[in-house]
Amino acid sequence: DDIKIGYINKMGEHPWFVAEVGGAKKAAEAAGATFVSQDVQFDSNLTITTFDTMVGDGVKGIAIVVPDKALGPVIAEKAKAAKIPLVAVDDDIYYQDGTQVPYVGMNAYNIGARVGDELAKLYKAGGWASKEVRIASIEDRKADTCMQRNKGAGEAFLKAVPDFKPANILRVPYDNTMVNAIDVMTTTLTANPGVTNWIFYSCNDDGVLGAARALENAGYAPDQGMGIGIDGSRACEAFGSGKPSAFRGTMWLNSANHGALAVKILLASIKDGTKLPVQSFTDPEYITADNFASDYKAKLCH
Amino acid sequence: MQSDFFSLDGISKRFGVVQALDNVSIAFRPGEVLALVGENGAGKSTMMRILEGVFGPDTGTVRHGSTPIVFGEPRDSHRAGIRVIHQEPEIVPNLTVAENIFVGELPRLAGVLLDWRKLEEQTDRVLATFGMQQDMRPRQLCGTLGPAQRQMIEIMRAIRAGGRLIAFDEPTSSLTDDEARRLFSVIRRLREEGTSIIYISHRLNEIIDLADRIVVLRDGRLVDDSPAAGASEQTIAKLMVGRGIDDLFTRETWRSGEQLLDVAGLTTDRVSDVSLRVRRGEVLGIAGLMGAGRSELAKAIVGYDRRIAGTIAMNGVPVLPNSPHAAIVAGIGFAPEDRKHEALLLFRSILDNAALCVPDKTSSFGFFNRRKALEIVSPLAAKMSIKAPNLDEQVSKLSGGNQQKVVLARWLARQPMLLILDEPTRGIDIGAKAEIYRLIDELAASGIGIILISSEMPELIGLADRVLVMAGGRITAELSRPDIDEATILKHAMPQSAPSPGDHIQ
Amino acid sequence: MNSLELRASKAQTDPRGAFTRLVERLGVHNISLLVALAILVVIFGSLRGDVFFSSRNLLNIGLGITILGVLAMSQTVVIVGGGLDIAVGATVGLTTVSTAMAIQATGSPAAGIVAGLVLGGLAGLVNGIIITYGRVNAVIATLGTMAIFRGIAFIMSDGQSIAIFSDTFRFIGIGRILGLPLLVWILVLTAIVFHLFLARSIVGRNIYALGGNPVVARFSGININRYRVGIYIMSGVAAGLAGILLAARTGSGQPVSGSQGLELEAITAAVLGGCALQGGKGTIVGALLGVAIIGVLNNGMILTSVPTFYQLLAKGSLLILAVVIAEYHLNRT
Amino acid sequence: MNSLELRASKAQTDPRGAFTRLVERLGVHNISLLVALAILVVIFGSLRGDVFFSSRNLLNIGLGITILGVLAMSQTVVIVGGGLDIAVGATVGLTTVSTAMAIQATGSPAAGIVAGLVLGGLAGLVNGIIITYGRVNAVIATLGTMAIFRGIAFIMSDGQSIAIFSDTFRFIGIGRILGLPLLVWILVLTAIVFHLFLARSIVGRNIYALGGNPVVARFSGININRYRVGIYIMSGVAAGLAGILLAARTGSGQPVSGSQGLELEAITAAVLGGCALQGGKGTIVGALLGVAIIGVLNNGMILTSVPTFYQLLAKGSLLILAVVIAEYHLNRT
Ligand SMILES: Nc1ncnc2c1ncn2[C@@H]1O[C@H](COP(=O)(O)OP(=O)(O)OP(=O)(O)O)[C@@H](O)[C@H]1O
Ligand SMILES: Nc1ncnc2c1ncn2[C@@H]1O[C@H](COP(=O)(O)OP(=O)(O)OP(=O)(O)O)[C@@H](O)[C@H]1O
Ligand SMILES: O[C@@H]1[C@@H](O)[C@@H](O)CO[C@H]1O
Ligand SMILES: [Mg+2]
Ligand SMILES: [Mg+2]
Repeated sequence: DDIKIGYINKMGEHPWFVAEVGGAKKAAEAAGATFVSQDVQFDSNLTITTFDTMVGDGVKGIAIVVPDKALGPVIAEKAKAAKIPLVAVDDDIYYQDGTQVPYVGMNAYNIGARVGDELAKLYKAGGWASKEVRIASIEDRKADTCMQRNKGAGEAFLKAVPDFKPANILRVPYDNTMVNAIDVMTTTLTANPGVTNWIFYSCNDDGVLGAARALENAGYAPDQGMGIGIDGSRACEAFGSGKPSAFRGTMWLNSANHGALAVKILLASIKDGTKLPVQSFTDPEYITADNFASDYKAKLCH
Repeated sequence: MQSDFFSLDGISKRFGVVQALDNVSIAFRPGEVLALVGENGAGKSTMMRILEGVFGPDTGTVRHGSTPIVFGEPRDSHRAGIRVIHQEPEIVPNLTVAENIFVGELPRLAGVLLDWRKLEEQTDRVLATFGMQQDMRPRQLCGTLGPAQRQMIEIMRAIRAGGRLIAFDEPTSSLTDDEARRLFSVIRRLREEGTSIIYISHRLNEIIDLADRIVVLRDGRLVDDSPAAGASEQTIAKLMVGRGIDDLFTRETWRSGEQLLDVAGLTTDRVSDVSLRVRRGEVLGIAGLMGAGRSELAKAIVGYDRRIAGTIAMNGVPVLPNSPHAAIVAGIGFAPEDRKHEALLLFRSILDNAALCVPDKTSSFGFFNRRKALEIVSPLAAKMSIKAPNLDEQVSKLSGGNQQKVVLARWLARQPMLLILDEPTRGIDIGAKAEIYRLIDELAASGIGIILISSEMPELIGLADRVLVMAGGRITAELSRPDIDEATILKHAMPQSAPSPGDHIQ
Repeated sequence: MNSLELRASKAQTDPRGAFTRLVERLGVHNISLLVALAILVVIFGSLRGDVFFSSRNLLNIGLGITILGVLAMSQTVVIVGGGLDIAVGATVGLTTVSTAMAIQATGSPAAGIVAGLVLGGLAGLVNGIIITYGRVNAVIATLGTMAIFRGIAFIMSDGQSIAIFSDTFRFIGIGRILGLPLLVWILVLTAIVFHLFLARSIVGRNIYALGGNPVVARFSGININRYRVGIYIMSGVAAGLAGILLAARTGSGQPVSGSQGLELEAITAAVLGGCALQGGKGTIVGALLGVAIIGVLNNGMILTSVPTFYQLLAKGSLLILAVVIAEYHLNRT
Repeated sequence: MNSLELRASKAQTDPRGAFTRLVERLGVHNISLLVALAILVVIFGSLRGDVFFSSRNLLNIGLGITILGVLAMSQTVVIVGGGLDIAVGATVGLTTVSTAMAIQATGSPAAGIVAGLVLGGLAGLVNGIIITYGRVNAVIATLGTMAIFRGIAFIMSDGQSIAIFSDTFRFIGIGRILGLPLLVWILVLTAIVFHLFLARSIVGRNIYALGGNPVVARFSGININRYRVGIYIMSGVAAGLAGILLAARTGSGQPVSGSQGLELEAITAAVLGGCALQGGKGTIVGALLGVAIIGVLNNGMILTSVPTFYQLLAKGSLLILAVVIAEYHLNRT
């Protein structure tokens, strides 16, 4: 009979989630299931309301990207009470006793660490050792997953470049938007007039592309900066013009795969009682100016 | 009715259960001053609004000659040459005097910009016509003007545009005699130029002075339309009210008791070193020209304005702290002159407004008790013949005079020991005026002290035991019966006789 | 004719007596809101009647609007008094964090409730003092304290969300009494208290006077400073209650999620309910109807699974349509 | 002696004559804002004087406030006229997307600019019509269209950000003329136009009348409906300009990022600049000073590297302090 799957996500307007929900929907429809989704705009209260409403509407399983990890126990408890399977996507959540809710997504710290490794490679290859270099860690302290990614990037870089002084990593707060990244980075550049070369990383492409734009606007040459983004949502903008830029690469995660996978394992569990795997990670693909046009342009640009 | 000018033909207008106008027909004539009189709520302002196109009549037509005209918006009637000066002046507080007078027809520079120089010239000219150059500057913001000056703005705005029919809805109710005289000469000049004038006022002496023809409305019906020649205040009053009004200013008793209010050395930003005393049962009049500081003195006494120096005591007990609340607790009541801005909650009911200062008497356990409130307010409303369908009517819908009665009802409900009345009969019809005078007499007789601030000399002369004259924020004279007369008051009210308050404060 | 004799007789002679009396009692605006609400119910009912009218779904709607309902009512009081409290969402964030921290520290739900209400009241006191004695425009003042309260909530929690493990406390969020969720009971009780307070009590009536014309209020002996401060304290305590409910519902305290943007929603509901931002006008019943309209909209759109982007479109259009219908109805009456 | 003569004569004999005249010209409120601004400058100047006063940093401040500046000015006009435009941030999002799409489709920057301005104007027209002829309260109406415009922007862009590869267009965002960034030129020019419009033009003065006292406006023959619609169209076109600048600055069009919350910031700046939400009051100079205060605050806090959570605290407190100082100053004058 007709199976209905519910999908709750925290930020429906972000390209990441647009793709993720799209992937989930396609997977559900391919399997002949009905699919309903709701964007809760980071609102934990609306998340609960939506969960209740979907259960009331008769969904047989729910995938959720929680706006706040602390909601985990409550959501998990509710799913248990409603006797439906639950999958956490992107952000991991736990039962009150500490056991993990089945998870599909990435490892935020590890992805950050890959950014740090790649930056270290670029740094060593760039012959910057003699220059006045600073790292800008563009971060949104309010977002836990963001802080994990930046932490990974910073630690991996320092491990690969042991003589880089940790004090030369500047923490630049931004509000997760590209415009704000431009503003804060512009001011940071002005505040450090002696610094000739900049390395930067951030929670996502918005922060890194914003920083690259700030350098560009302030008259820095593309080779005076290097930044690597995460999520690939701005890859088309960054590489599409084909010009050299301080935006050197991004760790693209195909969020559509997350959505699709979450739905697949939910359906398997509902139809055949297959046990939900505790963790399913997807690996990022590293996009650079070199492989963009050949491998990604068609996929990422409209 | 045949006429080749504007006329009203069988106009009726109803608001809910109130028949504001009932089949009224009037023909206006160029070069004539037509006085429109009637009690509060008789329908005068309603007629003006129909004439100006604020709303349409239920039945009947406005005509020009034999052509019926329909005004969708006031600008249509303006185009036809009709202008109305409204009873309640409307100004834009953050625009200058000049802009307020010329709003809608500001002179242009290069098609889009405001030509300030020209505007200032035009304004100077208008101000000169009214002898107002001393009272306001073209670039002064209107928000800083008092009620009288606002009224003058309203008048100048309507007149500067010209017009074949100009209606004045109680233009003098907040003006002093001097300004009123200047207004009259303007009106006479307009009449000579062939303008048709409608003049509404509760000051019957003005009517007799000015009018060529008098039309009387009662309960929305036209009860008389006849030449002014030979009319007297008595005959007009009789037609208005339906009965004779005699002895407007009689007081039954002139017997004051022990000391009640003692103000010593009171000084605020606008009042300097005022000392005065009021006894129980005494009516203390306060006279002065516009801007003399009388209202400011009242606000100082009730603790509304910040006190810089001086003491106030009731029955020998200091009134502290300096706040209206403390004043009310000490037994002082105050009915301000500007009812729209300082006295009334326009969008609340008569009942709510009248019960505002007696929460203790209209509540049980902290909750409003409608029955109790009605028991207090209904008799007062009846006594003052407040004209409204019921006590739940929004105050904004009442006629001007009836609004004033609601303010008085509030204080009668409170029964203070001392009552300060600032221009209490402004805009009140002659019948109601007599009521208020009787009320003042009654209150005084019952031992309440009264401070009566008024610009109407006969009122002060007829009612006050003593009169203080103010000028420039100071008291310039104290007169006692029988020395209270117009000439003496005026002599002391002239501004030259007073040092300016600024000198004192600086 | 003396008008006062009319008072009693009118209602009896009016041919449309019953209807007129109903309109008068509820107010034209509220009737219009009811009409708008009815239209929404018909729309969603016809699309998803099976689920929409189920008692479970109706309770879900009630649960979904509890927090907003409390805030819309307190915001109504603030607006009627001539003010505005934009800091209300941040206050909820602050109190929800402090409630969670207090429970985490002491294990006692009572301590959490006290912490939430007291901190809310304090936040309101700060607003009231800045506005009344610092003479700062209410919009600027509460925009400022909005940032301050949010900053404090972040600093207190170090930006993390704080889990609450007390089942007793969680009962507030999920428990039922006599078949009705506790949250719904709380909404109903708060509504009764707010309505009696604003419409019936002397203090409530004085708040209308204050917002309608502060000069008149002052001349009438109302201590307007004390009233202003009091109103903001009330708003803070209400935000504290909302913060407690949010903590109970989500089982955690978080500085932003669940509380951000609540101020705008509360103001929307209040204005939808008939408040004029100038002050002096508005009712609790209206605010609740405004909240109900928002709640039904949210619920109906989830049920009809309108795609995310079209939800915005639909929500905006329906909001405007509701008012246009209300206005139309109002002009006809 | 009449008080006004007194006042007039006082100005001439006043030893502080020149000062008094300055105060009158600028207005007490603006002077107070200047004082508040000066205090901020002194604080940040003494902490990071080396960098703060560098011409490069001052230009940074200018660049940072261009978009907000345009919106604060147009919002001032709307508020003076007795309205409010909460949809302005969403309109920016919509126009920035349409500008980017137009450039992507045609390759022509001119087409992008036209698309942005026209769509902005249309959005304003919609607001104006709903408010004026639908008789919907401005807050509700623009909250509704905020959702609608955002929805349309999402649907148009399918939630993606749209890259702009035109260097000519990007020049708007990064180019300089006579050493000054083009963005700063645009801000200066817009400011002059807005100031002349509101303070000097007939239409501008009529807008004060409309907002200050609609009764007067109506009786003066001002076509109130046409004015209202016109004001919202103006606001929409200004949002279109802001959207174009945003697209030029970021090199892309995105429905939300960069435009969300702009409405609140614009309203804050306008109110800080002396607008009363009741209407009829406010100036362009004031709005610009309000924007400058916000810009200096943002810049100074990054320079002094205040930690994120404390930035909120500091920002809120400084905002309030600025106004308290202004008020204090104002009461003394
Ligand atoms: N908008 C309205 N709604 C309801 N009733 C109204 C409205 N306007 C006037 N009325 C009623 O119509 C009647 C006539 O009012 P109107 O203002 O014309 O009186 P008036 O003769 O000008 O009195 P006054 O001398 O006190 O100014 C009054 O009973 C008044 O309450
Ligand atoms: N809001 C205000 N701002 C500035 N000046 C004012 C204000 N209100 C009153 N004044 C001034 O204070 C002085 C005293 O005014 P007040 O109203 O007390 O005079 P009054 O004697 O009552 O005369 P009347 O009421 O007949 O105009 C006048 O010079 C007036 O212009
Ligand atoms: O904000 C990030 C987004 O950029 C994407 O990386 C997915 O996770 C969200 O939290
Ligand atoms: Mg009248
Ligand atoms: Mg006076």
